[in-house]
Amino acid sequence: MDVLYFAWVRERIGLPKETVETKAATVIELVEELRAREERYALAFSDLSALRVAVDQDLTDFDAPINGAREVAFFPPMTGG
Amino acid sequence: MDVLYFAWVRERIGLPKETVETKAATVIELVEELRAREERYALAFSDLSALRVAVDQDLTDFDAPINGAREVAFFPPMTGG
Amino acid sequence: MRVIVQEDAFDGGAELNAFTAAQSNMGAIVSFTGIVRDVAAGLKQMDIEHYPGMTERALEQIAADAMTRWDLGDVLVIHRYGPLHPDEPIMMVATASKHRKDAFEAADFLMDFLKSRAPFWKKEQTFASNDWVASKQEDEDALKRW
Amino acid sequence: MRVIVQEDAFDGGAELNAFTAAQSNMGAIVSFTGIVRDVAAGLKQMDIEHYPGMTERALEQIAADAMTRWDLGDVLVIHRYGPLHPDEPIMMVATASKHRKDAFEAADFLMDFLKSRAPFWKKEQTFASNDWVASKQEDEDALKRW
Repeated sequence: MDVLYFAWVRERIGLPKETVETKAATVIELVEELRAREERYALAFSDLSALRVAVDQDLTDFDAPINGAREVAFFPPMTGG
Repeated sequence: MDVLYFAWVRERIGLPKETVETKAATVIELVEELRAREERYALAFSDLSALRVAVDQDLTDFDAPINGAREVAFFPPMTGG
Repeated sequence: MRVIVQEDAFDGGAELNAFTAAQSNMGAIVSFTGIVRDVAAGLKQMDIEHYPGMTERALEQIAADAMTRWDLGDVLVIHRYGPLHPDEPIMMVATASKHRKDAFEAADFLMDFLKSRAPFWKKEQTFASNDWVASKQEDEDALKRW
Repeated sequence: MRVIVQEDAFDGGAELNAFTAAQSNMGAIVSFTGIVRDVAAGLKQMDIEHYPGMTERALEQIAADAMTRWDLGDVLVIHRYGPLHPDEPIMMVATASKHRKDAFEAADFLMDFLKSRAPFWKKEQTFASNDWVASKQEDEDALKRW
Protein backbone atom coordinates (compact mmCIF):
# COMPACT_ATOMS: atom_id res chain seq x y z
CA MET A 1 0.00 0.00 0.00
CA ASP A 2 1.27 3.49 -0.83
CA VAL A 3 1.27 5.97 2.02
CA LEU A 4 1.49 9.65 1.02
CA TYR A 5 2.32 12.71 3.10
CA PHE A 6 1.67 16.35 2.23
CA ALA A 7 2.64 19.80 3.52
CA TRP A 8 4.11 19.79 7.05
CA VAL A 9 3.33 16.08 7.51
CA ARG A 10 5.64 15.41 4.55
CA GLU A 11 8.28 17.71 6.03
CA ARG A 12 8.17 16.13 9.50
CA ILE A 13 8.33 12.59 8.20
CA GLY A 14 10.91 13.59 5.63
CA LEU A 15 9.46 11.95 2.56
CA PRO A 16 6.45 12.39 0.27
CA LYS A 17 5.56 8.76 -0.28
CA GLU A 18 6.50 5.26 0.81
CA THR A 19 5.27 1.74 0.28
CA VAL A 20 4.12 0.08 3.48
CA GLU A 21 3.43 -3.61 4.18
CA THR A 22 0.64 -3.67 6.72
CA LYS A 23 -2.13 -5.85 8.12
CA ALA A 24 -3.89 -2.80 9.60
CA ALA A 25 -7.64 -2.97 9.02
CA THR A 26 -8.35 0.72 9.60
CA VAL A 27 -6.61 4.06 9.22
CA ILE A 28 -6.08 4.36 12.97
CA GLU A 29 -4.40 0.95 13.11
CA LEU A 30 -2.05 2.08 10.33
CA VAL A 31 -1.34 5.28 12.27
CA GLU A 32 -0.46 3.21 15.37
CA GLU A 33 2.00 1.11 13.32
CA LEU A 34 3.63 4.22 11.86
CA ARG A 35 3.85 5.96 15.26
CA ALA A 36 5.70 2.94 16.67
CA ARG A 37 8.36 3.08 13.97
CA GLU A 38 10.35 6.21 14.74
CA GLU A 39 10.24 9.48 16.63
CA ARG A 40 9.55 11.54 13.47
CA TYR A 41 6.39 9.51 12.79
CA ALA A 42 5.28 9.77 16.43
CA LEU A 43 5.78 13.53 16.16
CA ALA A 44 3.91 13.87 12.86
CA PHE A 45 0.97 11.86 14.20
CA SER A 46 0.97 13.29 17.73
CA ASP A 47 -2.26 15.29 17.27
CA LEU A 48 -4.76 13.61 14.99
CA SER A 49 -7.20 16.52 15.27
CA ALA A 50 -4.65 18.53 13.23
CA LEU A 51 -4.63 15.88 10.49
CA ARG A 52 -6.89 14.77 7.66
CA VAL A 53 -6.82 11.45 5.84
CA ALA A 54 -7.80 10.27 2.36
CA VAL A 55 -8.19 6.63 1.36
CA ASP A 56 -7.86 6.07 -2.38
CA GLN A 57 -8.17 9.84 -2.87
CA ASP A 58 -11.43 10.23 -0.95
CA LEU A 59 -11.49 12.22 2.29
CA THR A 60 -12.51 9.97 5.15
CA ASP A 61 -12.21 9.40 8.93
CA PHE A 62 -9.49 7.75 10.99
CA ASP A 63 -11.72 4.77 11.72
CA ALA A 64 -12.30 4.07 8.02
CA PRO A 65 -11.37 0.56 6.75
CA ILE A 66 -8.30 0.29 4.50
CA ASN A 67 -8.56 -3.33 3.36
CA GLY A 68 -7.76 -3.45 -0.32
CA ALA A 69 -6.91 0.26 -0.46
CA ARG A 70 -4.19 1.25 -2.93
CA GLU A 71 -3.19 4.51 -1.23
CA VAL A 72 -3.67 6.29 2.06
CA ALA A 73 -2.69 9.97 2.38
CA PHE A 74 -2.12 12.09 5.50
CA PHE A 75 -2.09 15.88 5.48
CA PRO A 76 -3.11 18.99 7.43
CA PRO A 77 -6.50 20.70 6.84
CA MET A 78 -6.62 22.13 3.34
CA THR A 79 -5.99 25.80 2.63
CA GLY A 80 -6.81 26.25 -1.04
CA GLY A 81 -8.79 28.96 -2.80
CA MET B 1 -40.57 72.86 -14.27
CA ASP B 2 -39.55 70.04 -16.62
CA VAL B 3 -41.72 66.92 -16.48
CA LEU B 4 -40.13 63.76 -17.93
CA TYR B 5 -41.75 60.47 -18.93
CA PHE B 6 -40.00 57.14 -19.52
CA ALA B 7 -40.85 53.72 -20.97
CA TRP B 8 -44.60 53.06 -21.36
CA VAL B 9 -45.49 56.30 -19.54
CA ARG B 10 -43.64 58.16 -22.30
CA GLU B 11 -45.43 56.09 -24.95
CA ARG B 12 -48.91 56.65 -23.48
CA ILE B 13 -48.46 60.37 -23.06
CA GLY B 14 -46.73 60.59 -26.41
CA LEU B 15 -43.73 62.70 -25.47
CA PRO B 16 -40.54 62.31 -23.44
CA LYS B 17 -40.47 65.73 -21.81
CA GLU B 18 -42.45 68.91 -21.46
CA THR B 19 -42.25 72.14 -19.55
CA VAL B 20 -45.16 72.66 -17.18
CA GLU B 21 -46.30 75.81 -15.38
CA THR B 22 -47.74 74.66 -12.08
CA LYS B 23 -48.55 75.83 -8.58
CA ALA B 24 -48.73 72.20 -7.34
CA ALA B 25 -47.00 71.82 -3.99
CA THR B 26 -46.58 68.04 -4.13
CA VAL B 27 -46.15 65.31 -6.73
CA ILE B 28 -49.72 64.12 -6.27
CA GLU B 29 -51.08 67.64 -6.89
CA LEU B 30 -49.06 67.76 -10.11
CA VAL B 31 -50.47 64.34 -11.10
CA GLU B 32 -54.03 65.65 -10.52
CA GLU B 33 -53.35 68.64 -12.80
CA LEU B 34 -51.90 66.39 -15.52
CA ARG B 35 -54.80 63.90 -15.24
CA ALA B 36 -57.30 66.73 -15.76
CA ARG B 37 -55.62 67.82 -19.01
CA GLU B 38 -56.40 65.03 -21.48
CA GLU B 39 -57.47 61.41 -21.71
CA ARG B 40 -53.89 60.17 -22.48
CA TYR B 41 -52.65 61.69 -19.19
CA ALA B 42 -55.60 60.25 -17.25
CA LEU B 43 -54.78 56.86 -18.75
CA ALA B 44 -51.05 57.06 -18.02
CA PHE B 45 -51.72 58.06 -14.41
CA SER B 46 -54.71 55.76 -13.82
CA ASP B 47 -52.84 53.38 -11.49
CA LEU B 48 -50.24 55.11 -9.35
CA SER B 49 -49.13 51.81 -7.79
CA ALA B 50 -47.68 50.95 -11.23
CA LEU B 51 -45.67 54.19 -11.31
CA ARG B 52 -42.54 55.55 -9.71
CA VAL B 53 -41.52 59.19 -9.39
CA ALA B 54 -38.21 61.04 -9.12
CA VAL B 55 -37.85 64.67 -8.09
CA ASP B 56 -34.61 66.26 -9.26
CA GLN B 57 -33.33 62.78 -10.09
CA ASP B 58 -33.94 61.28 -6.66
CA LEU B 59 -36.55 58.53 -6.23
CA THR B 60 -39.29 59.70 -3.91
CA ASP B 61 -42.99 59.29 -3.00
CA PHE B 62 -46.11 60.81 -4.50
CA ASP B 63 -46.64 63.02 -1.48
CA ALA B 64 -43.17 64.56 -1.78
CA PRO B 65 -42.98 68.37 -2.07
CA ILE B 66 -41.96 69.81 -5.46
CA ASN B 67 -41.53 73.47 -4.57
CA GLY B 68 -38.40 74.72 -6.28
CA ALA B 69 -37.83 71.43 -8.11
CA ARG B 70 -36.23 71.67 -11.56
CA GLU B 71 -37.50 68.33 -12.86
CA VAL B 72 -40.06 65.67 -12.00
CA ALA B 73 -39.96 62.30 -13.78
CA PHE B 74 -42.62 59.57 -14.01
CA PHE B 75 -41.86 56.00 -15.03
CA PRO B 76 -42.72 52.35 -14.36
CA PRO B 77 -40.73 50.25 -11.84
CA MET B 78 -37.17 49.81 -13.06
CA THR B 79 -36.03 46.65 -14.80
CA GLY B 80 -32.26 47.03 -15.17
CA GLY B 81 -29.48 44.58 -14.54
CA MET C 1 -14.99 53.35 -7.70
CA ARG C 2 -16.03 53.63 -11.33
CA VAL C 3 -19.50 53.84 -12.90
CA ILE C 4 -19.90 53.69 -16.68
CA VAL C 5 -23.16 54.11 -18.62
CA GLN C 6 -22.72 53.58 -22.34
CA GLU C 7 -24.46 52.44 -25.51
CA ASP C 8 -21.41 50.62 -26.91
CA ALA C 9 -20.57 47.00 -26.24
CA PHE C 10 -17.82 46.34 -23.69
CA ASP C 11 -15.27 43.55 -23.33
CA GLY C 12 -16.07 41.92 -19.97
CA GLY C 13 -12.80 40.00 -19.80
CA ALA C 14 -10.70 43.07 -20.56
CA GLU C 15 -12.67 45.06 -17.97
CA LEU C 16 -12.15 42.34 -15.37
CA ASN C 17 -8.40 42.23 -16.07
CA ALA C 18 -8.06 46.02 -15.89
CA PHE C 19 -10.07 46.13 -12.66
CA THR C 20 -7.97 43.34 -11.14
CA ALA C 21 -4.66 44.91 -12.22
CA ALA C 22 -5.65 48.22 -10.59
CA GLN C 23 -6.02 46.64 -7.13
CA SER C 24 -3.39 46.41 -4.47
CA ASN C 25 -3.35 43.51 -2.05
CA MET C 26 -6.97 42.53 -2.61
CA GLY C 27 -7.33 38.75 -2.35
CA ALA C 28 -10.84 38.42 -3.75
CA ILE C 29 -12.38 39.71 -6.98
CA VAL C 30 -16.02 38.92 -7.84
CA SER C 31 -17.68 39.82 -11.13
CA PHE C 32 -21.25 39.53 -12.36
CA THR C 33 -22.10 39.83 -16.04
CA GLY C 34 -25.69 40.11 -17.23
CA ILE C 35 -26.41 38.77 -20.71
CA VAL C 36 -29.45 39.34 -22.94
CA ARG C 37 -31.46 36.17 -22.61
CA ASP C 38 -34.14 35.05 -25.01
CA VAL C 39 -36.84 34.37 -22.42
CA ALA C 40 -39.66 34.62 -24.91
CA ALA C 41 -38.06 32.26 -27.48
CA GLY C 42 -37.98 34.47 -30.51
CA LEU C 43 -36.34 37.61 -29.12
CA LYS C 44 -35.07 39.81 -31.94
CA GLN C 45 -33.88 42.77 -29.94
CA MET C 46 -33.91 44.20 -26.45
CA ASP C 47 -34.12 47.97 -26.12
CA ILE C 48 -32.91 49.55 -22.92
CA GLU C 49 -34.16 53.02 -22.11
CA HIS C 50 -32.60 55.00 -19.28
CA TYR C 51 -32.75 58.40 -17.60
CA PRO C 52 -29.50 60.21 -18.45
CA GLY C 53 -28.19 62.06 -15.42
CA MET C 54 -30.26 60.18 -12.87
CA THR C 55 -28.78 56.86 -14.05
CA GLU C 56 -25.19 57.85 -13.24
CA ARG C 57 -26.34 59.43 -9.99
CA ALA C 58 -28.26 56.31 -8.89
CA LEU C 59 -25.43 53.92 -9.83
CA GLU C 60 -22.87 56.05 -8.00
CA GLN C 61 -25.07 56.08 -4.92
CA ILE C 62 -25.50 52.29 -5.01
CA ALA C 63 -21.74 51.78 -5.49
CA ALA C 64 -20.96 54.21 -2.64
CA ASP C 65 -23.43 52.36 -0.38
CA ALA C 66 -21.61 49.09 -1.13
CA MET C 67 -18.24 50.69 -0.32
CA THR C 68 -19.64 51.85 3.02
CA ARG C 69 -21.29 48.58 3.99
CA TRP C 70 -18.45 46.19 3.11
CA ASP C 71 -14.67 46.23 3.36
CA LEU C 72 -13.97 46.83 -0.32
CA GLY C 73 -10.94 48.07 -2.19
CA ASP C 74 -12.94 49.01 -5.28
CA VAL C 75 -16.22 48.72 -7.17
CA LEU C 76 -16.89 48.78 -10.92
CA VAL C 77 -20.33 49.16 -12.53
CA ILE C 78 -20.91 49.15 -16.32
CA HIS C 79 -24.43 49.31 -17.75
CA ARG C 80 -25.44 49.65 -21.38
CA TYR C 81 -28.52 51.22 -22.95
CA GLY C 82 -29.95 51.26 -26.49
CA PRO C 83 -30.57 48.27 -28.75
CA LEU C 84 -29.07 44.92 -27.69
CA HIS C 85 -29.27 41.42 -29.12
CA PRO C 86 -29.49 37.94 -27.55
CA ASP C 87 -26.23 36.78 -25.94
CA GLU C 88 -24.79 40.31 -25.77
CA PRO C 89 -23.62 41.56 -22.35
CA ILE C 90 -25.98 44.15 -20.84
CA MET C 91 -23.97 45.09 -17.79
CA MET C 92 -21.35 44.00 -15.33
CA VAL C 93 -20.31 44.73 -11.77
CA ALA C 94 -17.02 43.85 -10.11
CA THR C 95 -15.93 44.08 -6.49
CA ALA C 96 -12.48 43.77 -4.90
CA SER C 97 -11.92 42.94 -1.25
CA LYS C 98 -9.38 41.38 1.07
CA HIS C 99 -11.98 38.72 1.88
CA ARG C 100 -14.21 36.61 -0.34
CA LYS C 101 -17.30 37.11 1.83
CA ASP C 102 -17.25 40.88 1.38
CA ALA C 103 -16.59 40.63 -2.36
CA PHE C 104 -19.48 38.17 -2.87
CA GLU C 105 -22.01 39.98 -0.68
CA ALA C 106 -21.24 43.39 -2.14
CA ALA C 107 -21.60 42.14 -5.74
CA ASP C 108 -24.90 40.46 -4.83
CA PHE C 109 -26.10 43.69 -3.16
CA LEU C 110 -25.06 45.82 -6.15
CA MET C 111 -27.06 43.58 -8.49
CA ASP C 112 -30.18 43.67 -6.34
CA PHE C 113 -30.20 47.46 -6.16
CA LEU C 114 -29.14 48.01 -9.73
CA LYS C 115 -32.04 45.80 -10.81
CA SER C 116 -34.77 47.75 -9.05
CA ARG C 117 -33.35 51.16 -8.14
CA ALA C 118 -31.38 52.32 -11.18
CA PRO C 119 -33.55 53.95 -13.88
CA PHE C 120 -33.36 51.42 -16.72
CA TRP C 121 -36.31 49.91 -18.56
CA LYS C 122 -36.17 46.93 -20.88
CA LYS C 123 -38.39 46.37 -23.88
CA GLU C 124 -38.39 43.03 -25.67
CA GLN C 125 -39.03 42.85 -29.40
CA THR C 126 -40.02 39.38 -30.52
CA PHE C 127 -41.46 38.42 -33.89
CA ALA C 128 -44.93 38.60 -32.34
CA SER C 129 -44.77 41.47 -29.88
CA ASN C 130 -42.95 44.48 -28.53
CA ASP C 131 -43.47 44.75 -24.77
CA TRP C 132 -41.94 46.46 -21.80
CA VAL C 133 -40.52 43.92 -19.37
CA ALA C 134 -42.60 43.90 -16.18
CA SER C 135 -40.81 44.31 -12.87
CA LYS C 136 -40.86 41.22 -10.67
CA GLN C 137 -42.06 41.09 -7.10
CA GLU C 138 -39.12 38.78 -6.29
CA ASP C 139 -36.70 41.54 -7.36
CA GLU C 140 -38.40 44.02 -5.04
CA ASP C 141 -38.41 41.42 -2.26
CA ALA C 142 -34.68 40.79 -2.79
CA LEU C 143 -33.94 44.31 -1.50
CA LYS C 144 -35.23 43.33 1.94
CA ARG C 145 -32.24 41.02 2.38
CA TRP C 146 -29.92 44.01 2.87
CA MET D 1 -18.21 21.65 -16.65
CA ARG D 2 -14.47 22.15 -16.75
CA VAL D 3 -11.82 21.70 -14.04
CA ILE D 4 -8.23 22.78 -14.66
CA VAL D 5 -5.28 22.25 -12.29
CA GLN D 6 -2.08 23.82 -13.57
CA GLU D 7 1.20 25.39 -12.54
CA ASP D 8 1.15 28.07 -15.25
CA ALA D 9 -0.43 31.47 -14.89
CA PHE D 10 -3.82 31.98 -16.55
CA ASP D 11 -5.55 35.01 -18.06
CA GLY D 12 -8.70 35.49 -15.96
CA GLY D 13 -10.31 37.90 -18.43
CA ALA D 14 -9.71 35.59 -21.41
CA GLU D 15 -11.07 32.64 -19.40
CA LEU D 16 -14.18 34.64 -18.44
CA ASN D 17 -14.78 35.65 -22.06
CA ALA D 18 -14.33 32.08 -23.34
CA PHE D 19 -16.64 30.74 -20.62
CA THR D 20 -19.28 33.38 -21.41
CA ALA D 21 -19.07 32.81 -25.17
CA ALA D 22 -19.61 29.07 -24.69
CA GLN D 23 -22.99 29.57 -22.97
CA SER D 24 -26.35 29.56 -24.63
CA ASN D 25 -29.16 31.67 -23.23
CA MET D 26 -27.64 32.06 -19.76
CA GLY D 27 -28.50 35.49 -18.36
CA ALA D 28 -26.10 35.50 -15.41
CA ILE D 29 -22.36 34.85 -15.23
CA VAL D 30 -20.53 35.12 -11.90
CA SER D 31 -16.76 34.84 -11.50
CA PHE D 32 -14.51 34.75 -8.47
CA THR D 33 -10.75 35.28 -8.76
CA GLY D 34 -8.42 34.62 -5.84
CA ILE D 35 -5.22 36.68 -5.79
CA VAL D 36 -2.04 36.13 -3.74
CA ARG D 37 -2.26 38.65 -0.94
CA ASP D 38 0.62 39.82 1.17
CA VAL D 39 -1.02 39.26 4.56
CA ALA D 40 2.27 39.09 6.40
CA ALA D 41 3.67 42.32 4.85
CA GLY D 42 6.89 41.06 3.36
CA LEU D 43 5.65 38.06 1.38
CA LYS D 44 8.25 36.95 -1.14
CA GLN D 45 6.56 33.88 -2.48
CA MET D 46 3.60 31.59 -1.88
CA ASP D 47 4.10 27.90 -2.60
CA ILE D 48 1.03 25.80 -3.25
CA GLU D 49 1.37 22.06 -2.80
CA HIS D 50 -1.39 19.76 -3.98
CA TYR D 51 -2.27 16.07 -4.28
CA PRO D 52 -2.19 15.20 -8.00
CA GLY D 53 -5.07 12.91 -8.87
CA MET D 54 -7.12 13.62 -5.77
CA THR D 55 -7.13 17.35 -6.58
CA GLU D 56 -8.87 16.88 -9.94
CA ARG D 57 -11.21 14.33 -8.39
CA ALA D 58 -12.18 16.62 -5.49
CA LEU D 59 -12.70 19.67 -7.72
CA GLU D 60 -14.82 17.67 -10.16
CA GLN D 61 -16.95 16.41 -7.27
CA ILE D 62 -17.45 19.92 -5.90
CA ALA D 63 -18.34 21.25 -9.37
CA ALA D 64 -20.76 18.35 -9.95
CA ASP D 65 -22.40 19.02 -6.56
CA ALA D 66 -22.93 22.66 -7.57
CA MET D 67 -24.48 21.59 -10.89
CA THR D 68 -26.89 19.33 -8.98
CA ARG D 69 -27.87 21.85 -6.32
CA TRP D 70 -28.44 24.90 -8.56
CA ASP D 71 -29.92 25.51 -11.99
CA LEU D 72 -26.62 26.05 -13.81
CA GLY D 73 -25.66 25.94 -17.46
CA ASP D 74 -21.96 25.49 -16.72
CA VAL D 75 -19.18 25.64 -14.12
CA LEU D 76 -15.48 26.46 -14.56
CA VAL D 77 -12.79 25.87 -11.92
CA ILE D 78 -9.11 26.77 -12.42
CA HIS D 79 -6.58 26.31 -9.60
CA ARG D 80 -2.81 26.75 -9.75
CA TYR D 81 -0.05 25.08 -7.75
CA GLY D 82 3.69 25.69 -7.42
CA PRO D 83 5.42 29.00 -6.66
CA LEU D 84 3.31 32.17 -6.87
CA HIS D 85 4.02 35.83 -6.15
CA PRO D 86 1.98 38.67 -4.59
CA ASP D 87 -0.81 39.96 -6.87
CA GLU D 88 -0.76 36.86 -9.08
CA PRO D 89 -4.07 35.02 -9.56
CA ILE D 90 -4.20 31.71 -7.64
CA MET D 91 -7.50 30.42 -8.91
CA MET D 92 -10.87 31.29 -10.37
CA VAL D 93 -14.36 29.86 -10.54
CA ALA D 94 -17.14 30.88 -12.91
CA THR D 95 -20.81 29.90 -12.98
CA ALA D 96 -23.47 30.43 -15.64
CA SER D 97 -27.19 30.36 -14.93
CA LYS D 98 -30.47 31.70 -16.23
CA HIS D 99 -30.88 33.50 -12.89
CA ARG D 100 -28.50 35.67 -10.88
CA LYS D 101 -29.39 34.03 -7.57
CA ASP D 102 -28.27 30.59 -8.74
CA ALA D 103 -25.07 31.94 -10.31
CA PHE D 104 -24.13 33.85 -7.13
CA GLU D 105 -24.96 31.08 -4.66
CA ALA D 106 -23.21 28.38 -6.68
CA ALA D 107 -20.01 30.44 -7.00
CA ASP D 108 -20.07 31.17 -3.26
CA PHE D 109 -20.60 27.44 -2.55
CA LEU D 110 -17.76 26.42 -4.90
CA MET D 111 -15.38 28.78 -3.10
CA ASP D 112 -16.31 27.51 0.36
CA PHE D 113 -15.76 23.88 -0.58
CA LEU D 114 -12.70 24.50 -2.69
CA LYS D 115 -11.17 26.32 0.27
CA SER D 116 -11.52 23.47 2.77
CA ARG D 117 -12.19 20.29 0.79
CA ALA D 118 -9.79 20.37 -2.18
CA PRO D 119 -6.26 19.13 -1.35
CA PHE D 120 -4.20 22.32 -1.63
CA TRP D 121 -1.80 23.65 1.00
CA LYS D 122 -0.27 27.11 1.02
CA LYS D 123 3.15 28.00 2.39
CA GLU D 124 4.17 31.63 2.80
CA GLN D 125 7.78 32.67 2.40
CA THR D 126 8.51 36.03 3.94
CA PHE D 127 11.91 37.54 4.61
CA ALA D 128 11.66 36.30 8.19
CA SER D 129 9.85 32.98 7.95
CA ASN D 130 8.58 30.12 5.85
CA ASP D 131 5.33 28.79 7.28
CA TRP D 132 2.40 26.67 6.22
CA VAL D 133 -0.82 28.71 6.26
CA ALA D 134 -3.08 27.48 9.07
CA SER D 135 -6.65 26.56 8.20
CA LYS D 136 -9.26 28.89 9.66
CA GLN D 137 -12.20 27.84 11.78
CA GLU D 138 -14.34 30.38 9.90
CA ASP D 139 -13.63 28.53 6.64
CA GLU D 140 -14.74 25.24 8.18
CA ASP D 141 -17.80 26.96 9.66
CA ALA D 142 -18.67 28.41 6.24
CA LEU D 143 -19.43 24.89 4.97
CA LYS D 144 -22.37 24.65 7.36
CA ARG D 145 -24.20 27.30 5.34
CA TRP D 146 -24.87 24.79 2.55
